[in-house]
Amino acid sequence: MSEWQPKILAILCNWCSYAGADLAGVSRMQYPPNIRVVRVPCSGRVDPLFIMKSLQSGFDGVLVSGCHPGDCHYISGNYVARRKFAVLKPLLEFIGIEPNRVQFSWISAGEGERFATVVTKITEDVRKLGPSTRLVKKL
Amino acid sequence: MNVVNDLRKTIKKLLAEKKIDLFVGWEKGSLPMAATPIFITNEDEADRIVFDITCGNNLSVYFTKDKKQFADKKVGIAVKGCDARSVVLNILEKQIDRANVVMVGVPCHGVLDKKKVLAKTDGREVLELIDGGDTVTLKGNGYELSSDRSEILSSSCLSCIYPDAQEYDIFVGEPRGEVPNENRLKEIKEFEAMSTSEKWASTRAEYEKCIRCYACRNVCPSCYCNVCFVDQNDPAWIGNTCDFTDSMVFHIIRNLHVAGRCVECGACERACPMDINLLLLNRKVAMEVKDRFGDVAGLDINGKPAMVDFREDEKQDFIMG
Amino acid sequence: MNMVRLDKQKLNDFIRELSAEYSVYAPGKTNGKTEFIPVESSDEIDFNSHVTDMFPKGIFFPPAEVLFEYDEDGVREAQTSHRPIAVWGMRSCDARSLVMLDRVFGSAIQMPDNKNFQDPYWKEKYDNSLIFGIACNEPLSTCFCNWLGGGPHNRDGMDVFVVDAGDVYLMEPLSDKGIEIINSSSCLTNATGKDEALAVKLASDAESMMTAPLDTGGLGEKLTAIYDEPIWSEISAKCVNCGACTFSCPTCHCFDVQDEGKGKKGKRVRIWDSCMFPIFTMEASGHNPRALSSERVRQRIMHKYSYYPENYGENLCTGCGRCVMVCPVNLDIREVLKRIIAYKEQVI
Amino acid sequence: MANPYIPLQMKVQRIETEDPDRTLRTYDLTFLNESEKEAFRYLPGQFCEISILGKGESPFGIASSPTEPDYLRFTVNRTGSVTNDIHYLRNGDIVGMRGPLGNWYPVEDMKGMNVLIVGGGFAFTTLRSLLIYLLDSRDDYMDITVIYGARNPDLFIYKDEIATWKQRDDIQFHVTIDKLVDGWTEKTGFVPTVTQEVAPSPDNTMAIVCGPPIMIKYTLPVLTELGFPDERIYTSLERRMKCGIGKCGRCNIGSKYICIDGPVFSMAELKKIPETV
Repeated sequence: MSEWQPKILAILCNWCSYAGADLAGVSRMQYPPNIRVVRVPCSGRVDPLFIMKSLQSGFDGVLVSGCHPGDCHYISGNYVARRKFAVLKPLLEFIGIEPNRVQFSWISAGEGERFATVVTKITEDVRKLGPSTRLVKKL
Repeated sequence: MNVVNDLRKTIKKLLAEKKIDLFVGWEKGSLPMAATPIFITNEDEADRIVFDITCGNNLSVYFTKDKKQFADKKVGIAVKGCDARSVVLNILEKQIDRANVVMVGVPCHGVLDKKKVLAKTDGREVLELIDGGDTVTLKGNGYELSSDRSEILSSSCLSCIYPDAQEYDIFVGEPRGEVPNENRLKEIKEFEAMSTSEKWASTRAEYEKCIRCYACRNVCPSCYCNVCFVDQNDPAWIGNTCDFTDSMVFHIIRNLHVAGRCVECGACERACPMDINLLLLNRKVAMEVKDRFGDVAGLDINGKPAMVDFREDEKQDFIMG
Repeated sequence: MNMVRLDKQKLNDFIRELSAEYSVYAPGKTNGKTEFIPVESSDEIDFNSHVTDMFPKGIFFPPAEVLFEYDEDGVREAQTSHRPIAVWGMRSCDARSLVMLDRVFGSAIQMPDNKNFQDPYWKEKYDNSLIFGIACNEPLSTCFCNWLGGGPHNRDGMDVFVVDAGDVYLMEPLSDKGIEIINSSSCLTNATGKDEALAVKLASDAESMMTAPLDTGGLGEKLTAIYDEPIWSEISAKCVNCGACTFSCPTCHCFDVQDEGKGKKGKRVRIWDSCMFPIFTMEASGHNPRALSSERVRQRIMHKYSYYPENYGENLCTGCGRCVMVCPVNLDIREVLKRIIAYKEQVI
Repeated sequence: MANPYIPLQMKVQRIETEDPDRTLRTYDLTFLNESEKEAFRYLPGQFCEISILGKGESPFGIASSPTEPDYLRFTVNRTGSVTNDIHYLRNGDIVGMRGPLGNWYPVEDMKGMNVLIVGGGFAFTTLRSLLIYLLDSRDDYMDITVIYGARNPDLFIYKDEIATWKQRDDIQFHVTIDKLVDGWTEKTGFVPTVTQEVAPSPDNTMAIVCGPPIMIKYTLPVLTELGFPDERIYTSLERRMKCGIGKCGRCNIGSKYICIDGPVFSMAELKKIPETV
């Protein structure tokens, strides 16, 4: 059997982070192939339920990324998102979900390199943690 | 007893002067450990009102439940500190019109937690409970014992700093003022000190008990969505079986839905038939909300619930570097 | 058959004997709550429990039960290799509740086209079970079994009736299965006349401890008569429509069926449901025949004290008092019944 | 004893879209297994639970007649999560089916009698089954009158068949729409009103009513007014349903369960039930 590879869901906002990922691609930057991308209009669209659902369905990690504060296409979407994440992350850590499973970042459309770095980092973080087990629903 | 008498007089007066159509308070319940909600429309019934250690229900729940039975009525309501915050929160969220509610504050010295009482009596049935202030007397078949009030109080009361209504129209009795409570976060800090695996083991042991009766959701004044996310079936976000991960996700998301809106009244924890320590997570979230955004739910009637608000320069230590 | 004695010292041996053939369940403590748990020795039994906090019905009708599994190859019955179940220490109210549930799940509903529907999952477990009931010597203040045709020493639904008589258990087999197990056990001795007299005394003592019964005769007709009256919104005013009462009730048996699957593999599961929830009757079109809280509370009361008795001749309530204990707003079903009986019909 | 919770597997043989909005589709299902087909016996008015594995199951009235042995027909309105998935089915797909469930229209009692069929919208399914059944032994029955209403001409189901029925001289077939639209030459008006107009004779007549609740509610009094006794008015009811076999406890009206005591009830039976239809 081949070696276990982390499977990470990346939820990216359309205007910045997704474009950042695009830039990383056209610039032929190397980053681990462990992410599966879901594009959302804005990081404010990300319901914490999406994150929980991903963990439940077996993703080893979740990355949510939006525009830098101040740069939101919808003016304030990422500010509201930030409050949600600011509460969600400590709560998950509090109940005993490994801190690095769920991570948040801001990546602009021009930051292809940063995108590659962030993906590399979360992949390595999750690889260190090993396969996710705690919230995974077994059928 | 004076408080109860004054409360009854106040209600009679409000009803007599037609300032309210209906008053929501507590009356003696059928069990010694539980007062029960009562809706009063005529003055004579006011004498059934009680207020003591058994009055745990957060009555503002009746403003928001699906029946909306208070619609278009002027309602008087007896409020402890936490209940008042619930009412304020519901006012901020446009569920209640401030002009239609008369808040009658009562000085709260905490309400009991049935499971703590039963731990005191070794599970023996309590047939009579006498609220003597600092000590509470418990009587049953072949025993009588007294307990320090603090030993049987609900965990929400032990961590309470606002026992009085901060927003009220009438206050009956002496307000207690803010209670400095240094040990308020002790339980949370202790929990946080554990390793990730220990935390998980502990969380899992608690939440595995959940039978998904939704008593926690239904007694919560902040939970009033027309269709709760667990009840949606297209898409069905969460499985309805007693699968642990489903229950856990339900509770995590419920916690987030009441983030910045939870007044830590503890109604959920007292309602839980499985004795899950639900409030621990709520309090952790409330602590984060206070630390990060400086907000306490339902305290400021001119405020804005934390999760629909933001400041540009907030701490964002959790964002990847 | 006459009573036999089981020395309490020998209970463990007796449980072991039973374990040879049966999975033995008895009241035990998990996470501070008493419920029926599988036991292998008497040490695990919680003797102080009165009515267990939770679900005696769960042994035979689990909170979540797989109806079938499916994959690419089709649909398969879930693998069930249950050993027969023996239950030690089931209170009179709970044993009676099984009889009530058996009428719904176990008895054949004869359809006009000669099909009959029995619940195979219930039958497999219940039909092969052995129930050791235990008499209540000290009923609780929340108990009202005597209102509903039961009593602290009622024997309905038991294979063996057991009385706790101090140092010994007095046992009286009531069914063929019960007689067989009593005859085959080496832990038992014959009871004396004194023992039997003690059992009778304990029964009458227990009964005298109960609150005076409410006459529930004619309740069904009364409920039908007041079906459309405003009393229901008064009764339901403080109900917050959680499911604590229905989930803790030994006779509530409504269930929901849900599929859980991923890709081509999955299972269909039945789970406890509650008529207190609005979605219980919510139709896909958005129409809900029981949209109001008062309608749902009425359904619960009607089902227990009118509909079920109409179909099966007995109330669907054993008076165990669990719903009284767990209700977060102290909506006491005894108060509700008293109120209904005292209610004067309004002529409309 | 067969496990009543386990669905049989059936194959989608034919799909037909009934209306321009494509919310109503008719499915013909065939058994995969010949012996299951042989064992499946039903009468008009009964229903089946159709399963989409992983999604759930929903009850549907059988629209085919026992006299059409080659397939089972169901017409599905796309409203909820299961019906939505049913609408994604293609020819050759496999679905689960449990049934037949429930009771049926009193076809034996109708012999030698006139029959009045009153239907509305896409609830015409089991009425189609009944009508085909009656027509296939036409000599056993006397006059057959059908009143079928829909909101607009597009929302009739089985339009081709309606056209052929209308041409037959051994049945009277009235169609009506709620509000007149251009080009409509038939009756206009709500079903209860049209029933009043048509005024079928109650003498030796059995009335079968099936449609949306609001139609049933207003049609039953019309029939009573026309002189139909309660024992000769039958209607088919619906509630949210899960198990279909009288166990899960949600489809009750009063002490009766729609799934086992119904779905077909006589007006006389309904009058004894406190819960209103």
